[in-house]
Formats: sequence, structure tokens, C-alpha cells
Amino acid sequence: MATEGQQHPIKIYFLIWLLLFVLSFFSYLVDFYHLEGNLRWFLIVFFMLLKAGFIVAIFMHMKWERFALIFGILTPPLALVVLMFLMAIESDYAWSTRVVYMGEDPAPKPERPAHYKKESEKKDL
Amino acid sequence: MATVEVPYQETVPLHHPKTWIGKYIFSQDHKIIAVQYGITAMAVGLVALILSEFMRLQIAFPGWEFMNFFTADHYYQAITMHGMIMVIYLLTAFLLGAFGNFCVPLMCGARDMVFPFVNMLSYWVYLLSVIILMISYFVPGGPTGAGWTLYPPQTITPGTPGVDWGIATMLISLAVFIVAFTMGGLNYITTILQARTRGLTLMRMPLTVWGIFIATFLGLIAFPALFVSAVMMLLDKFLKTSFFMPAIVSLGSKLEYSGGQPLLFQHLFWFFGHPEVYIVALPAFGVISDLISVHARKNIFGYRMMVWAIVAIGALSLIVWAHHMYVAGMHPSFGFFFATTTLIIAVPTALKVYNWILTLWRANIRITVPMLFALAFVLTFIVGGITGLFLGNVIIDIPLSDTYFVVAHFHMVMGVSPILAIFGGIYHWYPKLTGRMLNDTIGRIHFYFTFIGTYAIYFPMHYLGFIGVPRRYYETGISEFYPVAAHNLNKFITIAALIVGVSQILFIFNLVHSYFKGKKAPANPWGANSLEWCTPETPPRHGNWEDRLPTVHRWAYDFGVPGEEKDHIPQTVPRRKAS
Amino acid sequence: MTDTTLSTQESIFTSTARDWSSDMTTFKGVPWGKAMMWIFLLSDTFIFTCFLVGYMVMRMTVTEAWPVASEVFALTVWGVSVPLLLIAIMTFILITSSGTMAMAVNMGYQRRKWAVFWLMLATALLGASFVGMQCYEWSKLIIDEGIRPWGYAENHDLGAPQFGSIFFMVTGFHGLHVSVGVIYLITVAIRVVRGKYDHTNFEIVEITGLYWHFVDLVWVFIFAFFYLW
Amino acid sequence: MRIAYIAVILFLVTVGSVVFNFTTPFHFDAIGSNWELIDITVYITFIICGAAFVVLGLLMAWWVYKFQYQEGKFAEYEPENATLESQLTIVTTIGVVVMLAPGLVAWNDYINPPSDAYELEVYSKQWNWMYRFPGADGIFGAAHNKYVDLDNPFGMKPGDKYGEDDILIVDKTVKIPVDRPVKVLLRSQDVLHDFWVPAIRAKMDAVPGMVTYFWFEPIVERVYEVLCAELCGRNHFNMRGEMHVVSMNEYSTWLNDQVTWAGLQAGAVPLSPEAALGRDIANEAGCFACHSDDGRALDTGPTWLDIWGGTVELDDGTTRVRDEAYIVKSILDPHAEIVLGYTTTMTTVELTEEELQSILDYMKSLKSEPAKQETTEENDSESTAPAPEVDSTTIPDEEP
Ligand code: HEA
Ligand code: HEA
Ligand code: HEC
Ligand code: CUA
Ligand SMILES: [Cu+2]
Repeated sequence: MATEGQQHPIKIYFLIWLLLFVLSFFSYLVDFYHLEGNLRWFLIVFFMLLKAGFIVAIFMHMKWERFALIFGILTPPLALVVLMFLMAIESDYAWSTRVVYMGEDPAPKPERPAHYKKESEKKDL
Repeated sequence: MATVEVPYQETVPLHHPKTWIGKYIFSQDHKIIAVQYGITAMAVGLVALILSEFMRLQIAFPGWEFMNFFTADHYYQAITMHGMIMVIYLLTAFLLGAFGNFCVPLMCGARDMVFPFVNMLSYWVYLLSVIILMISYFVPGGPTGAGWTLYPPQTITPGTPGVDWGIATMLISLAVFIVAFTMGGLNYITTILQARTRGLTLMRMPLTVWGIFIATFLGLIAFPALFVSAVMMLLDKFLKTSFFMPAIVSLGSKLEYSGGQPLLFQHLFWFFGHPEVYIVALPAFGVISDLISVHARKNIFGYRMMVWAIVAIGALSLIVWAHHMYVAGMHPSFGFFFATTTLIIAVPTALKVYNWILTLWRANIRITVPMLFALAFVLTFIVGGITGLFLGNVIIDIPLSDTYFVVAHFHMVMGVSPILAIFGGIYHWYPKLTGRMLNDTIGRIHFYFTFIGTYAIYFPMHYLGFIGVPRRYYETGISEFYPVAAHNLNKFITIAALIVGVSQILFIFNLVHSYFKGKKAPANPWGANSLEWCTPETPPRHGNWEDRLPTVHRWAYDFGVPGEEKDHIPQTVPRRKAS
Repeated sequence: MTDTTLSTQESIFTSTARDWSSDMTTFKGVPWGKAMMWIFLLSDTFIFTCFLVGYMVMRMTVTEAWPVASEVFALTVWGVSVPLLLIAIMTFILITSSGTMAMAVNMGYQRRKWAVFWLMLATALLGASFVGMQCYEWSKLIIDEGIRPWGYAENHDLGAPQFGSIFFMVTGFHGLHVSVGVIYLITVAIRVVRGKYDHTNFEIVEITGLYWHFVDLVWVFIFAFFYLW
Repeated sequence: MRIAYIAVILFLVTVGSVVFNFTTPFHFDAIGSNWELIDITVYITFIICGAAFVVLGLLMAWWVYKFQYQEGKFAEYEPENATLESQLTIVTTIGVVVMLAPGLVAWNDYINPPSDAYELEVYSKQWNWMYRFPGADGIFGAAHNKYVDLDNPFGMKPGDKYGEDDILIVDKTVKIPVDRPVKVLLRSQDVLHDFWVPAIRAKMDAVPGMVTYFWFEPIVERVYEVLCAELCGRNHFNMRGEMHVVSMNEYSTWLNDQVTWAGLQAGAVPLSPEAALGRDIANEAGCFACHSDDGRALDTGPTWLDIWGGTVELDDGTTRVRDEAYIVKSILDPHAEIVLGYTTTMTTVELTEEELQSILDYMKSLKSEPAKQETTEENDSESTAPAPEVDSTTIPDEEP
């Protein structure tokens, strides 16, 4: 069996393929409907992780690998989680010193890009 | 029961070249590549050694006319190149490139690395990185003088020597080195995991291979952080991006940066940097374990614990990085986390030390040259390790950080111990590699000079740290914290360093001389058990094993088994049927 | 049962423990090249994550405004500004290419060489068009929006200068991976039809596939963090 | 049995290290702050680690000596000893906990300054130190490197109301009162630096782009040398400062002489260290019993404000240029020339050459109209323009 490598019903590939499109479309909609705040945050990460999971599990066949490999590949990135988590805390801290001591604006308003300006101008006319 | 049949046993496609160049230059034989790595690393290490002697002369005799050419710029360029070469281009390259290449296939009973061509490329790319690094000395402005830690903004602001091109060659060379390392490292890991010979389970592997295995793995996941920070720094320098660069007024003029975060670099650097120190420590641990066991004619004590300690150290080393940043102004609460994880690492490391020493108990110790180096390693590592405990405890690090205490710590634990392990390993494996013994007397003299000499250099240096002498000072000048006695101590240290440096000539002489004139080595001069001593020929041919791969029946430490005739039983000897 | 055969019905813990403590190979049934590719991808994960951590730190520490992604990356089609249109198409293309790659792997294990060849070629072409679109996107950002790696062209200040730098750097690095992947795919595809792998199991196709899917995987994260945030 | 030299060497090295430790004069400098907890933690660590070192070192020497090779002898075959190993693990863990616990307690103190601590900002640049006190309101005005220019060495944010009373010390010397906890905020103009006084034990890097801090309470009145402990370029080793821990009184008088940001904008020039010394000497010599230095007209003697330069009318009706010679003469021989409207009440005071020179320096600094005239015009036009993008002006560097 294993001599034939990773052989799986083609159906499942098509299913995942389709799911990836659907999920990408959903995350696109999140932006299109201008969802904001925690909901946006949650949805984006949710769709992202789902897609990533499908790619790794099905397309990269991780699902069918023996756990020895899965374990070997998936545990080391835990270190990255620690890094990410700590960096998030620290960045916030650094940012707060900039606001408190350096007089930086805590909530600056973004400028609109050039073509966007043109658009709105057009509409105003 | 459904079973899976393991696919056909893969074999290394051995490429037997006909020409001399193909055999010895663009060779795909792991042993030749090991030698190439070793020679290059030693050559570049020699450069670093000479730099260190100049540094020492400057520190001890600041006003001396002979040293007049050695300006502050030169000094900072020297420490940077010295530190970087020693850590990356000498130690990492030697322990993994040379020992890794030599030991892994032989000790795993493989014919070669799994992808010999990639392995060869790895060396040539490494050589390229060394050349780029050396070009530093010929570009306008010279090499960078930012310290081996390359902390921004300093690395790319005008107040630092070598900001024009030196920093670029340094960063590019590092990136190239990482590519080389990745190619080699993937090979070592895959060979260890997938190409062991029959009967060789992971728990029967010699500790050397374990050390190299975990170190390489650490390298593969730690070097990316350095790679990323090097890329970002290059962009900061040449494209004027502001990743690490906040708004800065440098020497009176405003630079066109804003909003960057210098601490990000430090985190990335040490996310790489701390694992890196274990990358150079773990193979050394492994080598020492084997040397002690073989030459003490006794099994290594607590093998299982030794393996788990290596794994635990490797895993923990990924989450202690910010102990280098206690005074860097990071988030204050991180101190608790990192001090705790750092000191936790001390426990598995301490166990390793205990086990080495316990191996000596009721052993039958042959005081050979490799054994001398191994014993010295243990002592210097204890000193370096416990000074690490001082530094790891965050509050003690506050007064000691950036003083000579730190310099003493890392030289003891990195500049002396793994160097001793390398020497020990060379004395141990040279016979297998060349078929000749190294000269014993020269070896002993070299050992005593090196061990006592380096101890004399670094032990007193801790105390300079206590009185507050900061590191990276071109000269201290007249200062109240710096008594005359300290100046004298510095002179003493420098003289010791000169003696140690010169005594290395003995070693080089020994290497060259014995290659041609040394005693012919028997196949297994030390009476060791691991597979490399079981090759049909000494030195082993390309492909290592004639027509059949060896079969392993036992661990590598069956020394002094009661009831046996000989005090050592090679791994290939089948076990007696349990009666 | 020799020690080269092993059970698939044990609990994952026993089987893992057995695999790791067995001799010869740790990853049972995994060819050398595939094991190597997995480990390489693990290493590459660290590279990309470090880049993304850099991005996170930049966004969290800068005090200047961060440009709004959906405005910057909007595309004007027939006078209507559609947010993220180009990116949506690029995502679509990359996912499609992942699909064709998966099929190629499947065909490989059926030893249908020409199917493998055409599917891999299709994957490569999709990949190449992805790179092409990225070039277009970059030039649009640089020429129309005045975004530069070091900040902005004159009169185009949108806020934090890190916006452009981190964007060009990360997408550039990803684009480089895609380009390398395209070359890799084409090479392997040609070698497959030439019969270079006939003596093997065609796991090379799977190995190439691993790499390609990984590139797609990275894009999933880039899409979420750079365009939707 | 052959002597194993290495056993002897291991023994000597171990014992020698201990002897060195006890005989060397190199230990922590006498502590000058409240951080004796650090010293205690170091002490505990020393004992535990030292004991481990001695025990392990001696064991190794002894065993190497004892178990030397004998032909035909077999070593004891003992692959594992679970009990021993777990005992060792436990002992080591206990050792680690004993070292770590006081360390973490101390760290908790270290990162939480007491609420009554006053604040001092250390502003570092290649290769010099400057200091800022928050002034009367106790709050620092916002400051950012992007505002730094010739007239704004600290980068004070324009228009910040908290900034006006901030006291700026453009000098490498700072004075702080003894027995008062101080929270040191660190800011950097260019690269990483590290404000460090060995006897205080505490230190922290200054990081451009953010503000870092540490705190301590000086307990000894003394002059300390400030070092830079983080590599900051080619002159790192020369980046020295001075921190005087002084009585509250001395601190207040010293602080009163420093200029505020408002003052600096109005053109006041901070006292140079030489001038400050001169003022101290004059104070001790009692000059201020009769003279003022701020323009107040005392009956007893003429004010020293604007004493340097210009002319003076003498009581013999002549007019005299007030050059150095005149002033020196007036001090050393006060009755030679008498200023119009005064009498010969001035007494002669014993002054050394240097003391006299310092006083002259001080007098030079007493100007009601600061010597900035040449630059004002330029600055006025600049201040109305938006902050220059790339500033080509160069702040003259004090260092060689
Ligand atoms: C091979 C390299 C190597 C190794 C193995 C280590 C090992 C350790 N290091 Fe070291 N370190 C460096 C290389 C290394 N280090 C380098 C290069 C730097 C400086 C970089 C720079 O700034 O330029 C540095 C700097 C450094 C710092 C930062 C100092 C500063 O800049 O302020 C710290 C702080 O925590 C630290 C801690 C430790 C600890 C706790 C260990 C532990 O792993 C040690 C564990 C060992 C033991 C504990 C000894 C054995 C045990 C016993 C003898 C039993 C007794 C023990 C107990 C009772 C617990 N090291
Ligand atoms: C492996 C690492 C290693 C090694 C071996 C050494 C070896 C030496 N180092 Fe090194 N050193 C560093 C790593 C190392 N150093 C690092 C990382 C820094 C920090 C840089 C920075 O601050 O940025 C540093 C900094 C540093 C300083 C501090 C400079 C400062 O802060 O101002 C000093 C000062 O005395 C010093 C001295 C020496 C001396 C005298 C030697 C030796 O000469 C000691 C004796 C040497 C030997 C026992 C033999 C060594 C063998 C070889 C090098 C192999 C050569 C090949 C052959 C013999 C064939 N070093
Ligand atoms: C007892 C009062 C008194 C003391 C104390 C005193 N002075 Fe005077 N000083 C005077 C008077 C009165 C004059 C004006 C008459 C004169 O020129 O002598 C004067 C004049 C001077 C002048 C010339 C002023 C001018 O405008 O030309 C100088 C300079 C001077 N004093 C310096 C000093 C110094 C320095 C000290 C301290 C070491 C000092 N004085 C202490 C009373 C005093
Ligand atoms: Cu400032 Cu070093
Ligand atoms: Cu470390």
C-alpha cells in the first residue's frame, strides 16, 4: 500500500479545492461589507486558519502521514507562538511609551490614497 | 492486522569521480567535505585568534607605541570580526560542518549523506560566505565595528566604523552562510532520521550524533530569525526603510528614518542567538560524552538521561532568548519569564555534568590526550555554566551585564569548552581520518598550554567584571573604578593569551607533521565501540562500507561488560542469547 | 512481521513512540527527499513567521497612521473602485494552481507521466501569471500611489513609512518563492516525461507539490494580514 | 601507580580558583544605593555555585587519580542509576529555586519604582549625557527626537504645556539628592547607550524610539563616574558623565541655577560647570553678602550682572573699561579703584589662581542679554517655517 505513496480519492481534492474558493470568497466579503472590530478580526483569522489547515492536511497529505512526522513538524512552531505572543505584548508597551512620553498621537487618521481621492472628488461633483 | 511495508531501502547514489579534482576538491565524499570544512574553519579561526591578540595587546598596553596604528575604529572592527568569526565561521562550521560531516554517516552506518551533491554545495557556499566576510577587510571603510551582536541603530549610523560597506559584506556573508548551513543541515537531519543502518535505533546512537542532530535542528529553526533580521537590516541600510530605525539625530544631523523599533532586531537576533550558543555547545557535549566514555573504559553514566537532557536543552533554548536583553529596556515583566526559563535549563545541563563526572567513578581511566581535553572541558564548562547562572538570574545580570563578567562567562563556556572539545575530537578521530596517530608528546604539551593558559585568561576576568570594567572599551583611561591592580591583571591576562596563542603552532605542526610522519594507526586505536571504528578500512574509502552495511546489535557504550573477554564490545557484535 | 513492517492500528501514541524508537527510518514510508522537504519547509516557516512578526511589531509600534488596505489596493474597473479585486484574482489563481498540483501528485502515483507533465505545466503557468500580476500590482503601487519601500513619493504621504517597506519585502519574498517554484516545477515536469524518475515511485512529484502548496499556504497568511487587516 | 598529572592540575585549579576568590581585591565596589538585595542574591548564588564547583572539581580530580588505567581491570558496568539521578535532579532544582527566588523578588522591586520617587530623565547621544528634570509641575513635557535642532537640544515638543518648566541640563554632570528614590527615564538621540554607575548596581539601556527606566535610591553622598555600558560607536569608551549625590540643600541651590525650557527659549544660557564652580567659590568666600548676580542693586556693592565688558564710572570721575585686568585688580586689590557711589568696604579675600579663574568664568556668564544675537535672526525665520525635512545643520560636538 505505502509503496504506492499518497494515493487518495480524487473527489476529496475537488472538495477541498472548492472549499478553498468558498472560504477565500468569504474572507473577501468580510472586507467588502466593511465589518469592523473584533468580528472582523475573528472572521479573518478563522477563515485563514481553516484554509491553512485544509491545505496542510489534504493537499500536503499531512492527514495521512504517520503521527511521528506530524508531531515532528508541528511542535517546533510552538516556539514561534511564544515569540509572537511576547512581541505583541512588547510592541504595545513600546507604543505606549511613545504616546505617553513622546507626545505621539494615539489615534491618527489615515490619509486616503490618491486614486481614492479622485474617486470621491468625482462623486462630489 | 494491517501492516505497512516500508518502501524499498534507498541507497545513496555514490558518484565516484576519476580525476584528482573530482576526488579531493569537488568531492561529494562526506569525509573530504569534512576536512574541507575543518581546514577552512581553522584558517578563518586563526584570523580571529590573531585579532584577539591585537585586542588583548591594546587592552593591556593602551599607550604602547607599537600599538599606535590600532585605533579605536580598528579595535571595534577587531572585536566584531573576532566574535562573529569565532561563533559562526569557526565553531558552528567546525562542529557541524566538520564533525557533523565526518561523524554522522560513519556513526549511523550510512554510505554517505543522503544527498551528497547538496552536501558538497553546502561547503562551497560556506567557503563563499567566508570569502565575502574576508572581503570586509578590503572594502572602503573596512569591516563593520558594530559588535558581533550588530545592534541597530548603531550598525548603520555614521558614528560606527565600517558603516559604508563593511556592514553589507557582514550581513550578506551571514545570509550566504545560512544558505550553506541549511543545505548541510537538512542533509545531517535526514541522514540521521532516515538513513541509519539496520539495528541502529535512536536510543542506540552515540551521543555525538545526538548532539549534532539536535544542534542542527536548532540551527535550521533558529538561523531563519538571523536571516530575516539580516535582510531587514540590509534594507534599512540601503533602501532606507525604517524597520529598526526610529527618528534619529546622528552626530547633529537628522537621518531620514522614523518609527522603527530597534528592540525588534534584538529579539530576532537573540531568538537566533541563544539557540546558537547551544548549537555550538550540544555537539561539544556529545563529543565529550563519547570521549569520556571511551577513554574511561566505562559506559556513559545515564545514557537515557543524557539524551533527554540534550532534547530538553534544545527545546528550552528556544524560549530563553531574552536573557540577553535584561538591560535592553524590553518589557519589564519579561524578566520573570526569562529568568525562570533560563534557570530551568541549568537543571538538564547540570545533569549532564554530573553524568560525565559519575562516568569517571570506578572507571578504568586511560589518560590519553583526548581524555585530557575532555576532563578540562568538564571543568571549564562548570565554571562557565555557573557564571551563566549568575547572569541568568535577572537581578544579578543588572550589575554584571556588559561587563567583563559576561566576556569571561562566554569565553569559558564557548571560547574554551567547545574549543577543547574540538581539539579532543581531532585527537580522537584523526587516526581514523588519516590513518596516522597524532604525536602524543606534542599533544600533551599543547593541552597543558591551552588548558592552563585559557583558564588563566578567563578566570580572573570575571573579577574585572565585578569591579565594573565594561566590555567593548578600547581603553579605560584613568578612572576611579579601575584600580592599578586591574591594569596589572590585564597585563597578566594578555601575556597568558599570547602564550596560548603561540602554543597553537604546536597543534598545527602536529596536524601537518603527523599526516606525513605519524605512527600508522590501527583500525581501532582507542578500543572504541561506535561504528566509525568498524569500517573495513582505515581511513574509510568512499562509501565507507565495502559491500554490506554494518548491522548494529547494541548501544555504543558496552565497556567493561562483566563476563566478557575484552573490555569493549563494538556495536556490530551480536548479543549473546539470553541464557 | 519484521521490523520493517509496522502496524497502522495502534494508538497514535504507541505508533509514534515505536516509529521514533525504531531503526533505519523514523518517518516510516517517507522517502529521503520528502523528509528533507518537510524539514526545509519547517525552516522556511520560521523565516516567514519572523517576517510576519516583524510586520506585527511595525504595525503595533508605529504612531503614524497605517494606510487602509482596502483603499490602497482597490482597483478601478469601469470607473468603479472595487476593493482588492486584483488580490482576489491572484488568490483565485494560486488556489487553482494548488488544485492542479494536487492532481499532478495523484497522477504521479498512477504513473501517468504525460498527465503529470501537463498538470505541472499548468501549475507553473498559473504560478507565472501570479508573479506577473504581482509585478502589475507593484508597479501600480509604485507609480500611481507613490508608495516606496522607504516611505512615499512626494505628495503621496499616507502615514507610516513602514507600510510600503514591509509590504514590498514580504510579498517580494513570497514572489521569489513562487518564481523559484515555477522553475522547479518546469524542471521536474520535463524530467518526469524524460523518464528520469521511472525507477522511483514518482514521489518527486509529491515533493515538488509540498513546496508548491507551502507557497500557497504562505499566501493565505499574507492575504489575511496584509490585505484584509 | 603512575601519577596522573591531570588529577593534580584539576585539584590545583579548583583550589587555586577558591584561593583567588578570597585573596583578590576585585569585588563589588562598596554599594551606594538601596540595592543591597542584589548583593545578597549574588552572595547566595556565590555560595551555592561555589560549593557545586568545589565539590565537582575535587571529585573529578580525586576520581581521575583513583581510577587510573590498570591493564586487565574492568570498569564497573552501571548504565543507569535512577535513584541517584532523580536525587541529583531534586538537589539541583532546590539549588536553582533558592537562587531564583530572591532574584525574582528583587526584580519585582526593580521594575516597580516607589510612588514617592521623583523623576529624572537621562538623554544620551553620541557621546555625551544630558539630563532633564520635570520642573515645578512634576510632569515631563513630551519630547521626541524629531523636534531636535540647535535651539532645542532635547527635542521638546513645541506647545506642550508641561514642557515649559522642565529643567534642562546640557551638561554631563548631574546632581541628585541623597536618600531620595529616583526614577531614571532614559531616552536616546541616536543609538543605544546605557547609563551606568557601578556602585549603584542598577542600569538600563537607552533605546531610541522608546523610553526605558530604572530606579534607585542613593545612600552615600559621593561623586560617581557615569559610564556608558552599551557599545555606541567609536567613542563608546569615552562616553563618561558625572553623578553627584549631594545633600538636599546643595541639590536645590544647584537646581535653581539651571535653566528651564522656557528660559532656554527666551535665551538664557545654562551655567557651564566652570562657572558653576566659580559661583560656589564666590558663595563660600562671602561675595554675595555684598554683591548680587541677578541685577538687584544692593547698597553694599555693585551687582555682578553684566560686569564683564562695557565700562564703569569710578568715583574719581574717570571712566574705565571693565576688562579682565580691571576686574582682577578689583578683586585682589579692592581699594585701588572704587566704583562711583560705593566706598571702600570691600575686603580682600585669599583666592588661589584657580579659584580666581573660576570666579572670572562665572562673571563672564552673567549676561542679561545672552550672547545669541548672531543666530536669532536666522532662527526667527526658521521657527515660522515648518520643521525642516532634512536638517543639514550640525550641532557642534563637544567631544574631540
Ligand atoms: C556555548 C555557549 C554558551 C553556553 C552553553 C551558555 C550557557 C548559559 N548561558 Fe551564556 N552566553 C554565551 C554563550 C553560552 N552561554 C554567549 C556567547 C553570551 C554573550 C553574547 C554577547 O552578549 O556577546 C552569553 C551571555 C549570557 C547571558 C547574557 C549576559 C548579558 O549580556 O548580560 C546570560 C544571561 O542569562 C547567559 C546565561 C547562560 C546560562 C544560564 C547558561 C546555562 O546553559 C549554563 C548551564 C550550566 C551549568 C548550570 C553548569 C553545570 C552545572 C553544575 C556545575 C551544577 C551546579 C548547578 C546548580 C547548583 C544549579 N549567558
Ligand atoms: C568561540 C568563540 C571565541 C573564542 C575561541 C575566543 C577566543 C579569544 N577571545 Fe574572544 N570573543 C568572542 C568569542 C570568542 N573568543 C565573542 C563572541 C566576543 C564578543 C565580541 C563582541 O563584543 O562583539 C569576544 C570578545 C573578546 C574580548 C572582549 C573585547 C571587548 O569587549 O572589548 C576579548 C578581550 O580580551 C577577547 C579575547 C579573546 C582571546 C584572548 C581569545 C583566545 O585567543 C583565547 C585562546 C585561544 C585558544 C585557546 C585557541 C582558540 C583556537 C582557535 C581559534 C582555533 C584556531 C585554529 C587552529 C589552532 C588551527 N574576546
Ligand atoms: C564687605 C562687602 C564686600 C565683599 C564681601 C566683597 N565685595 Fe566686591 N565690592 C564691594 C564694594 C563696596 C565695591 C565697590 C567699590 C570697589 O570698586 O571697590 C566692590 C567692587 C568689586 C568689583 C568691581 C566691581 C565693578 O563693578 O567694577 C569686583 C570685581 C568685586 N568687588 C569682586 C568681589 C569678589 C570676587 C568678592 C569675594 C571674594 C567680593 N567682591 C567681596 C564690596 C564687597
Ligand atoms: Cu554611549 Cu556607549
Ligand atoms: Cu543565551
